[in-house]
Amino acid sequence: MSRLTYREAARLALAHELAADPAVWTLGEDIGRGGVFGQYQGLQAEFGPTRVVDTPISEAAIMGGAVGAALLGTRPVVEMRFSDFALCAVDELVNQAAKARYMFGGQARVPLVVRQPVGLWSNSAAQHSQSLESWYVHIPGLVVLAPATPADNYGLLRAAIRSDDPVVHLEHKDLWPAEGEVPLDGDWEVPIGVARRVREGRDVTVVTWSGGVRIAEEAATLAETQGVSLDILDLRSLWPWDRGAVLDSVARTGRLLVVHEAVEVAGFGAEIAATVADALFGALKAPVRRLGAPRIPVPYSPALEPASRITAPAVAAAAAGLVSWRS
Amino acid sequence: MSRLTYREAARLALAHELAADPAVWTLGEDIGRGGVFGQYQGLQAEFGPTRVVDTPISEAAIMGGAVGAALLGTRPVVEMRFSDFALCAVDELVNQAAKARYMFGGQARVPLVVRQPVGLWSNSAAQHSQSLESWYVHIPGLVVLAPATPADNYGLLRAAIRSDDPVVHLEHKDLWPAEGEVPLDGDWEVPIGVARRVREGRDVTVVTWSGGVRIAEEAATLAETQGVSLDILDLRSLWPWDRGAVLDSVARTGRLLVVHEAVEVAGFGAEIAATVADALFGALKAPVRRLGAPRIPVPYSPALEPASRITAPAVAAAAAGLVSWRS
Amino acid sequence: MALPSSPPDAAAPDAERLLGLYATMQRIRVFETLADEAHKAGQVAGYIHLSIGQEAIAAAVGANLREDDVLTSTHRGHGHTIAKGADPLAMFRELCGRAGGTCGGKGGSMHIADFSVGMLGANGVVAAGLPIAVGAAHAIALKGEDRIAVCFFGDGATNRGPFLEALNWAAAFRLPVLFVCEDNGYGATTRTGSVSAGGGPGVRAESLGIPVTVVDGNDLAAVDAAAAALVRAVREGGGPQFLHARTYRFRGHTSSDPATYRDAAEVQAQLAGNDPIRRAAATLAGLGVTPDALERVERHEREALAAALATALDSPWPDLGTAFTDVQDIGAPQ
Amino acid sequence: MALPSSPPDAAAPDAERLLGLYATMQRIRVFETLADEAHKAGQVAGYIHLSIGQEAIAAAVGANLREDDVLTSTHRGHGHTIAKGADPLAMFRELCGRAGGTCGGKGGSMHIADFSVGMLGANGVVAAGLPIAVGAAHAIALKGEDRIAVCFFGDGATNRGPFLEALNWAAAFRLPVLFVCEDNGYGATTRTGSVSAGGGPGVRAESLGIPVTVVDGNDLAAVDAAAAALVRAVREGGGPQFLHARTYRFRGHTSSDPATYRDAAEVQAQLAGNDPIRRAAATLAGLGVTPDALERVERHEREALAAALATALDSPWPDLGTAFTDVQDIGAPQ
Ligand SMILES: Cc1ncc(C[n+]2csc(CCOP(=O)(O)OP(=O)(O)O)c2C)c(N)n1
Ligand SMILES: Cc1ncc(C[n+]2csc(CCOP(=O)(O)OP(=O)(O)O)c2C)c(N)n1
Ligand SMILES: [Mg+2]
Ligand SMILES: [Mg+2]
Repeated sequence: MSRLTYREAARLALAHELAADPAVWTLGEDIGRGGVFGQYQGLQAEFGPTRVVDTPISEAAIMGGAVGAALLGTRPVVEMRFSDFALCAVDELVNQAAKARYMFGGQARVPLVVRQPVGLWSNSAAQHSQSLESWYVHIPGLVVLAPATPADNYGLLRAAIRSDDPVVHLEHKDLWPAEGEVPLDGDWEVPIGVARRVREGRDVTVVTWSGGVRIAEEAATLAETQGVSLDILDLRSLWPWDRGAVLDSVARTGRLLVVHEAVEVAGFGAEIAATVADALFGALKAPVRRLGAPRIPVPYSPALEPASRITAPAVAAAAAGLVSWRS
Repeated sequence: MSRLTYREAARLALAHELAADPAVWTLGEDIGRGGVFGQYQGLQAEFGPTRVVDTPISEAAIMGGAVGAALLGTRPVVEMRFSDFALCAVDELVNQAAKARYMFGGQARVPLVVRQPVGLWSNSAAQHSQSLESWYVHIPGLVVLAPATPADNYGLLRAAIRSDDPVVHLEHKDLWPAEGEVPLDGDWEVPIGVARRVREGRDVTVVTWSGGVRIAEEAATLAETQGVSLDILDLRSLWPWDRGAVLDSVARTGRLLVVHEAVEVAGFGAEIAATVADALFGALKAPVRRLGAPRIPVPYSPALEPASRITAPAVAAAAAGLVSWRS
Repeated sequence: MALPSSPPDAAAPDAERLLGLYATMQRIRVFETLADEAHKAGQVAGYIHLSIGQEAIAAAVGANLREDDVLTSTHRGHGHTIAKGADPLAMFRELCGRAGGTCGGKGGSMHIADFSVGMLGANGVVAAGLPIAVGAAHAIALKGEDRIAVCFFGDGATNRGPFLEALNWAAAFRLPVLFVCEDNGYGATTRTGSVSAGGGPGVRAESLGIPVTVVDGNDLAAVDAAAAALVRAVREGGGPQFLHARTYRFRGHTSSDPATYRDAAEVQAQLAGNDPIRRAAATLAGLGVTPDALERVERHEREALAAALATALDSPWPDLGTAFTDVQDIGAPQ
Repeated sequence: MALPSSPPDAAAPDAERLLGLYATMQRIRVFETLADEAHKAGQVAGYIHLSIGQEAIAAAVGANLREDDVLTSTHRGHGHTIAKGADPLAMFRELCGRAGGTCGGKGGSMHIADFSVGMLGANGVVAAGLPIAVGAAHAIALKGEDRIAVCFFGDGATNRGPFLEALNWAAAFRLPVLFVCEDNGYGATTRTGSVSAGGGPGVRAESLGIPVTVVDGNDLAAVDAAAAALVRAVREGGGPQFLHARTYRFRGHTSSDPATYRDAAEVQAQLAGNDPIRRAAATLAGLGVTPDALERVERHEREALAAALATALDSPWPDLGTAFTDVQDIGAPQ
């Protein structure tokens, strides 16, 4: 166990895979200088410029090139800088990476990882703040991960790099400096598809991920003071997602609140809510509720940005609303 | 009233707007020759090559150019040929068209329509068959339409062209030859955001759109023979969607099945299901169910493609399952 | 793919070698003619795009590649696939959507691929193969192999952004990739020249630092000689090369397109004077190959491919369960 | 934007005109210096990208435009916005996220825009402004107006696909658009030359059929003369033009970047000998403008802008309700 930041954990995960497997390489803009968030610091010095590759500003070629390189058996780890810029490479990710194995009848695999820093951070406004996980969950062929802790970023990034499937790895920009214990021993990784129980509680299950986890934890403290006890699950993996763990918890609490930073309308929370409301119909004490961002682009001004944020008080209030729910 | 195909209705809608408003123009690959599906037939001859513009194969420039042209007060109608190719222009649609008005504080509008033919058609396989409506519904700033009939394609396309918002207009490729009555009088249009009741029924509300409507109608006939009566709503407009009409119907039937051709996981059906299960909690006789495609790319072979299709028997069976539902 | 014993020479073509390439051209033409008929008869579904009239490029480039070289193709990919050495029976099965197709029936014509011979896939998205080929070349360079990647694309594709990004990338990293622009003058129904500015594909490639060779793409020996030189240069580590091959598509854009947007005289002139197969036959005749020998080649392909198509049409459909396999390992559909 | 009475001439620059452009450069420099300080003081949020060292290009191009001409900009857009005539107070308010900002505080530095003077927006996505400018020019052509569109972008942007698509489009349709490449040699921390192949932005533009003018972008009179000629050519209907302006960014990529990846000697040499403001001052001195006159210009800008920033910081925050407006008319959020 070592105490590391989310950033350092990700850096080490990649370093360890680069060291372990010569087929692994990484590419993106400015990563030789450490990447925008320092998450590549020192890797080029350690592994050389042919395995830690500074690219032109060519998102389509970065992603499309990674597809070709993956088809030939290498394992590229692609950096998109901000998830928003991945929108310059959607054909390459969705029409090519996600579908190649299937269209070609299983003749080849596309073992690539695309890292997309997501979320609200530092008032970066509408083109640098998006969380589009629900898009990727909707696309057959893709695995979608969204770690919330240093340990999970370490363990899931390693698992992603070792996976033979194309993986969309969503790291939250606000979490880079967050600290936590990380088991660095040997080949430890986090299994994809398994949720993490953040906190045990009686009254309301809160399902969340990424930047939502800290907010849910804060909300739990607030809710506790009102006598409401939250059972928090961090999905970590959005596709596949841990249906079993969610249903178990909701079967116990009878109430579910899904919390995410992405826009609520057609967000991934809708999938979870629809699934649970169906599977536990008749066994619920209150409707399944969702809490996500309003359907607005993220505004810049510090006075306006809060409109796009989910907050602990709002989560606590929504949970309390479920406990006191009467039709 | 005239009897027209879905294709001809769309052609006339655009022709009427081109005639009515000199700010309207249309651009895309090969539209001078009528477009891939003949939906532009004769328009270049009628309105000239500067208003019906054949473009290079440059989806990013088509979409990005339309944004600039819209900012200057023209009303471009953009053709993407297949919705799949719109994935080559996602930054332009999502980061630029959808956000410009907001980011610039309302200084300008982006009155463009992007036409994206969607859906399974003629065994066109994984890169020519996608329905990604849930993506666009998730993006603030966009209006999303998906007409199922000639009248709606006519009336919604006119409304879309007249709207000052960027509109994603999804036309189903299998419907081009479908016929129906279309009111061509004057300025008639279909109001955006209002669902169409396709069929009245007692037992199960079926909410669907686009290619799903015909399947639901067939399913209604099948279900009738089993004594199950379907109340079918064609949403037509996916953002905004007619929450009121859906809730009214489900309040009456007590049961809801959402049917769409897109992949079920994280499809737009999840949003509707989650909303209704929440709003009518306690008033439902059975869980809200969804029926969409499995999470696989669309396969080519006529022997395999059915795996990706929703069918009338499956819809009827799902509806019957809701009627006989016991926890 | 048999490798030539000696490098080809356009000025003094070798009859035996050329006859081999001629056979490949015939195989492509016959394959596509049969595929077209099968499509019209409803035995092949989806879209099919025929390269009839353009066979010399695929045949000659393919003949200069090793089996472990790789290539990416376009929507018009049958010729590239055949020239790279794929089995026409497996290809017909793919087009007919049958079990045993190169992609198990999941891809069809537009996604045909045969990784066993290095054919990394046709593509339904114009220009999408360019970055993929460059990425494959990047992997080859990383691994220090002496294989090369070849990237086929049309003139229309040079107006899409990935063309610039891929070529710049290949040149900036000096990757072992040969770009082959099959310039048939049209992108679907639009004359490419009417929507393209500047001096054309070659000038664009040069501006991105890639040496360009222009060739009459319907002159088999000329393409062969050019391809030989360029493949050698690429394999020797000199970085990317660009072959601009002028050609003409004799058929419509898809098998269902009557191509009425082209001037009848233009089409007639091409059919009459610029058929790469007839031009190669004339060259071969000049080198002393008898009409009989040419006829034998053609007959052999006709018989073999007709048999292959018949076998394909007799082949079982894939099991519906296979629609759910090979999506992904983790989180696969039930 | 005051229009020049007579076209500028690089060989014989007009002191009065140049002094006006000098004032614009000072306004940009002072604006950004204050913005930088305010950012470091936490009064400006988000990212800010400074164009300090590059002011001559914005000032000279802007001075050759009419108010009804339009332009698209980049992440580094303050200079373009000021040069096009935007009110610095409204700009400061925008950077400070206050009510009365050009975008009501919704955009910030990276999305600054002022449609009232034809400034169609900075952009957070590299190269995204290129097709938008071309589309604006297309609209101008459609409407038969004699305005023009100007498109600023960096050297790094020439490696993105939309560069090719936009330039080809502009040339193919002969649109009234002036492309201005501000070539500061870097894309963020990466030397653009290390990831770019071929002869550079101008060669690429030429390959797409667009005439290119190369200019020392830190020579105010030279940029002014070049811009005057190119704006005239574009306005006269000759189709697109391309100005390749070499320059240098004196600061880091963002206001928080110490730019240690650049050689100290390189930076020193640029600071010492290539400051466009000091070079312009020297030119003006040679034309007989007194140090005092120059000093007055600078002082005026300092005072005016310091006052503007203070006013901006005194301005109210926007009402939270405005976060929900101007999303869309139909289906707007509650
Ligand atoms: C991104 C994208 N845009 C449009 C299409 C539709 N389309 C398919 S082939 C084609 C023409 C391509 O022209 P070219 O590259 O010259 O190849 P050719 O068909 O002439 O072989 C077009 C426009 C597509 N498949 N992908
Ligand atoms: C599509 C995209 N990729 C990457 C980035 C991150 N980014 C912002 S500015 C920049 C460098 C741009 O270089 P250049 O075009 O030369 O402009 P300069 O910053 O030098 O003015 C990069 C990589 C982005 N904003 N958009
Ligand atoms: Mg072509
Ligand atoms: Mg630069």
